[in-house]
Amino acid sequence: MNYVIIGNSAAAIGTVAGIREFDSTGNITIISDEKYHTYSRPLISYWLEGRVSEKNMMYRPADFYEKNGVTPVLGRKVTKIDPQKKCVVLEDGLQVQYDKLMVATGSKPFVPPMNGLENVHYHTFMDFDSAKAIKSEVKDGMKVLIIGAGLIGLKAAEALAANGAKITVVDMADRILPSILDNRAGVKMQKYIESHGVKFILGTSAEEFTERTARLKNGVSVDFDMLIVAVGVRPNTELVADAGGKVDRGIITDMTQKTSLDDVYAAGDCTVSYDASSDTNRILALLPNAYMQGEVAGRNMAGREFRYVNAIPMNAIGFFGLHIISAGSYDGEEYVEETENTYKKLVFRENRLVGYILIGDVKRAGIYTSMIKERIDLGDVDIELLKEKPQMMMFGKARRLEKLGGITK
Amino acid sequence: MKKVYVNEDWCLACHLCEFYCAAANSGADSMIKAFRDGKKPVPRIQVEEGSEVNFAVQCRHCDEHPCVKGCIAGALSVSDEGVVSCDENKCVGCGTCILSCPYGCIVPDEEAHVIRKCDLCVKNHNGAPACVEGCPNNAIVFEER
Amino acid sequence: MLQREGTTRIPSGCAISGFINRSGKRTNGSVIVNSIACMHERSNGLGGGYAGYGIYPEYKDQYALHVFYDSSEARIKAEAFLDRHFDVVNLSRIPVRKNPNITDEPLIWRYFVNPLPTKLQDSQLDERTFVAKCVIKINDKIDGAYVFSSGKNMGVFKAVGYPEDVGDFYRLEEYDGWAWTVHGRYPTNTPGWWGGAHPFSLLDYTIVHNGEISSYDANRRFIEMFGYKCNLLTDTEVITYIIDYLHRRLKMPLEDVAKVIASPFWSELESGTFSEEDTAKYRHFRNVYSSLLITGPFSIILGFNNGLMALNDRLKLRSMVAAEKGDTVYISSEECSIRTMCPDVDRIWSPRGGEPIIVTLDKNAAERV
Amino acid sequence: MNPLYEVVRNPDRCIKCRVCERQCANEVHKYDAELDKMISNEMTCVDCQRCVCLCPTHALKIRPNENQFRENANWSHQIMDEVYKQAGSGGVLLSAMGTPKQYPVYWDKILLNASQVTNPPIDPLREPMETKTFLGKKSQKITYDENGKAHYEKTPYLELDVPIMFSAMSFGSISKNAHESLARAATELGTYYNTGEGGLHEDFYKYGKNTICQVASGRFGVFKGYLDAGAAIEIKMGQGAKPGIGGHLPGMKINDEISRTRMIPKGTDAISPAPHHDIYSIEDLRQLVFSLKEATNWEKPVIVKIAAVHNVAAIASGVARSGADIIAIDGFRGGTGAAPTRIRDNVGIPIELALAAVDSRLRDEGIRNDVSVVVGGSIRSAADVVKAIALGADACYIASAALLALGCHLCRSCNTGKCNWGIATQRADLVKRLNPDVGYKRLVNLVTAWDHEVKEIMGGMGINSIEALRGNRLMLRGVGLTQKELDLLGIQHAGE
Repeated sequence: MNYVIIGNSAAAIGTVAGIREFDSTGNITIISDEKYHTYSRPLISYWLEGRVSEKNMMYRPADFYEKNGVTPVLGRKVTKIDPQKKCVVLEDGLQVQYDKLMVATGSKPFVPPMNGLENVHYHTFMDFDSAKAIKSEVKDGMKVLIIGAGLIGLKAAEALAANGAKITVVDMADRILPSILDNRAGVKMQKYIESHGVKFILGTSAEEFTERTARLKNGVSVDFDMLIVAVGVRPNTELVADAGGKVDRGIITDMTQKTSLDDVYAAGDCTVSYDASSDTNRILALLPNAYMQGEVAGRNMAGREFRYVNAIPMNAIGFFGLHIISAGSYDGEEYVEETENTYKKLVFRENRLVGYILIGDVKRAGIYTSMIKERIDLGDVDIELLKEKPQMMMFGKARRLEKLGGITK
Repeated sequence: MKKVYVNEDWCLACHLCEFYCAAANSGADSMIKAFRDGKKPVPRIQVEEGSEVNFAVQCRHCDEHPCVKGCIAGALSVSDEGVVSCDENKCVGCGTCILSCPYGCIVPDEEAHVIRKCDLCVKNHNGAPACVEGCPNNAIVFEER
Repeated sequence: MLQREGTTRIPSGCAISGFINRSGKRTNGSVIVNSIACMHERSNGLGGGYAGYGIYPEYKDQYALHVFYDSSEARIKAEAFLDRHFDVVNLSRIPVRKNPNITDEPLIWRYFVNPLPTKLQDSQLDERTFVAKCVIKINDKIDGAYVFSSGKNMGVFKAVGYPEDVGDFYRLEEYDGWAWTVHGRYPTNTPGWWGGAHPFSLLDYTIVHNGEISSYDANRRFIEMFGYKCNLLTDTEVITYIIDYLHRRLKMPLEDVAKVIASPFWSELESGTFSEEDTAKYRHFRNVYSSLLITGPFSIILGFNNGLMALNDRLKLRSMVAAEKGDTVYISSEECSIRTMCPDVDRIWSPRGGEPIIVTLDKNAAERV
Repeated sequence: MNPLYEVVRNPDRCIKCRVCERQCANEVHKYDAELDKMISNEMTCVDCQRCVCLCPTHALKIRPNENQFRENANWSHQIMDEVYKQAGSGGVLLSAMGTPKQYPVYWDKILLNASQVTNPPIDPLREPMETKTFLGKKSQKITYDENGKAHYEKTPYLELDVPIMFSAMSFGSISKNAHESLARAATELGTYYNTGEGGLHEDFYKYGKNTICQVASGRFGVFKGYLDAGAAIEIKMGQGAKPGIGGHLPGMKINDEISRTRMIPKGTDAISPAPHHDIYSIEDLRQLVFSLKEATNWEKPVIVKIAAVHNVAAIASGVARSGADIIAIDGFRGGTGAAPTRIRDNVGIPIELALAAVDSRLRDEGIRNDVSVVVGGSIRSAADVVKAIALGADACYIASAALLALGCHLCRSCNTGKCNWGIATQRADLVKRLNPDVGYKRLVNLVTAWDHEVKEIMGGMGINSIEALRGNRLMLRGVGLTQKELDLLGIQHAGE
């Protein structure tokens, strides 16, 4: 059996793990246009910040490919999938046959058209090479303008702040981190990040760029020594689309992670997922999601039948030492507690916990996450304890025994 | 696989398990040294106190191990025996495992910017789980179930 | 200072030997003397004695009392007692031969007696109990008098000295018996009292015993509840009383007596070694007769009116060998002693601890003797 | 009043884990956030050692308060304290467990024998060594029919795999978990535990074949089902720690479970009268023995438990003739959940002398076979067990030693109901501290260890079965005892 995986990040590694659970002998080939041994993309900001060495960027140990019988084909780009011939074609013309194919191509930075941008040197912040490029230029006291107050933009801001840069973040939206936080939490985080020297200009966008200045639509001009564009990402769907596979905002798969093409699977940021918390299909660009989709796909590629069912949006992130964990949907009845440094929002719908945001005190948040994923009815849960903090005590003795007493499903 | 289990009928919420755990994993060779000068090493076991029952929770080393699957740094791994442990040199303290663990068993160490979790004392000098040995009422046991 | 039996408990090691002819064929006493002579090293010259069965055919219906007297006064007192309670059919000194190794001999008398019917009737006791009580009374109450043999058609002969010298002294070659037992003593103290030599006897029960039982005081304090008085503080005495109690008074067969005094281990009782009925019975014995269990090393030969029983403690902490030739059974501390009596035995074996060897006269022989 | 004890806390060792604070029901320890220090309120300390035992850094010591009144040979510190206490309260002084006073412990003045040369010691690791014991009347009657089949009378008995039983401690005086520990240990050990006078909790009927059901003067929890539940019935006439005194379990300890088990209303005091009001003489006892036997179909042995008092031998003789199968004698050093201090410390006689007197008396009267004799009241070790059996006991009752195995440190504050070890308390959070899984195992360990030691000692004596030890006083020698004491004990002096 020949397994081919396009991509070399979390979804790809999950796929290898999934395949190897049930097939210890089949050939696995990983093809990636990046030259690196599998590394962790979310770590690029930590690397840029100086908290992680290049060696520790590795997502899996150096002997991972060898131990798992994987042939890595690195620094070479796949240009085409030929579902009829069951092969993929590389840019140098090489064809690699597959019996089962995984498309784990992830996403790419989205750079919208902006006046004058074509004449300005700017960076995106998505992969190791982009981080290295920034690192090579950043200097103490340098003025950095970041377009985009989302996760990527702010992680870049944090990392660059550690490098001594003076940072201004501009976003069209009127609040930061809109994808994971509600308004109130956004304001809270904004204040906190501002207290670490980052300046925000919100609710406006760049009208025009000149070499070292951005003129904003609100009339303000911002000088910069370095420009980073981090307004969003777009899934890499072209290979599948070109081969005739169904693609929407991302690659469409069924619950087994199979695309509309025979023997072609997809996983990770390039796909559209079903969000169990909001009952909608959306892109869930999260590392755990990518890995687990890959794992499910890998198992199915090895001939089993698994379904990936309870995906939800969720995020764990921190800025300047303040942690945020959030998950699920914020559509429902809210319970909020707030202190100077902490924020807690619980969202209930249909007698279930469907979403939450924790800032500051994030301990044991996974208990909430599991309640959302497992759609636990709150009938036999002590609501007061649930609101107090994530704890096993809120469950009845029977459920506790089931969870803690060694009865594994 | 032998795991640590807590019988909530017998847990006294004395919290000794937390201290034995913290000391055993602190790298210090005695509890006094581990807590010297007001240091507060982080335990990997946490006691929940209720009005009638108490119990301690620690990593279940569950089959699903979502913490390992979600770890962005590749710091968490499962041994062949099934023990989930964390390479604290690789951990960046992002908290994704805290987000993922359904038992709430992964503990942030705010000072060290890493997480701490139970590895059944396989790595420290203790040999057997320190919480089990330190429990004065046999509420914590290490056994196959 | 010399201590005599009764003032203190004296442990001792020993040699024993004995044989019985099932058909009642009587053998001259010299055979048994030779058998013990070859185990000279097991004695230390501080006591030896014999029991012969079937030696008084002419007085077989009378109780033969052998008595030591320290003085004539004692004899006068004792004989007055005997006259009050018995019809004395015959009395004489027991004939002895001077032996340089046997010294300080007391007066040694023999009486063949019948209980006085009126006395017996007044006592409301059966005849044997009456006799036994009288014997115990003389030994307990009359200073200087000691009845050391009191059965019918049997006799005990004992003295301080090596057993072979004792045999010579009592001229045992002049007695013929169908069973003989002998004892050579190795006490660790230096008692100089003839009464303390073995065998110990009560009525026709005689015991020769090699060993030192560790249950002594438990046994003694228990058996004394039943009217026995252990004056001599010797193992042999208490064992004799235990057997008397179980065999004569409770009428327990000797097989069961052995299961009381050398009871099976619990492990045996629980392992299904015995039938259900026997298991229940032996459990019962261990419950109700528990204080009669004898522990510590012993090998004993019990003589009684129609046979011998040999028994080892249940761990077999003392040597004891048995052998068979035709209708004669031999028992001894050592094989050499058996070979002395009968060089070409048919079968020789080492009985297991706690398993009694009980040999009785054949039915016809029993009537004959 | 001064505190009786001082809490000594080593600041170099204390890590402020606060386990002492969490575990002290007397609220002696407290973390003071302002000082960032553990502080102590020693007034309420009873020296139960719970904090000392649990302190993970051994930072704690409890020791007697060194503060002393002016020395006075006649008026000791304690006596003076007690006067102050009574002057303050106007009440009877109460204490618990056995007397702490320095009365002679005869066990410690008796030495044991061993075999040398003339007979062999027996190695218990190589040879069978038997400690099974039967308790009950031992009828000597046996007859054989013409087929040689034996016919004998079977009387009710208890069969003990070890000659040690757990003596009476009621549910109420001790916790349910303590009872469960005892019941399970007795079951595993093949011996018996005793309900005491508090009835039998419904959860423990399943341990019935290893249970002795006590009937005491308060008759708490006594009904047909209860009598039927156990293997034997014990009539409690007295207790060594408080002869002539009844019992009193305060209403605050009578919670739902105890109320149900004792069959008395919740919250009411459970008062056991000093006498049984239907036993004012020995013939009344005989009636009760027979009533209980009748009630249980003559299937169960009846134990009569008496306190060791001056004329114990005569009383025992009377009891032996009352139809009882077993006499339990409780010596005055025995424990209690609560007793008036003056009674505990001044009434009764030592068990050693009582036992020797009773055993000798019963043998003199030829009725030792009619009853078994069980002794209790400070049996502290296997050596005490061996000595008791050699003096004439059939088996021993232990209670204080059993509680020690469960964690008791003899602080003698059972009467407060705040036992930090979860033994003498009914407070749910404290009861929980005694995990029966641990407790029963520790009891099994203790008795197993003693059994090993008993066997070791027996082996040294050349005895391989406990029955050959019973009453074997030749195995005992006294040291430093007067001739009178030796005579009473029926033993010789060492060297004789």
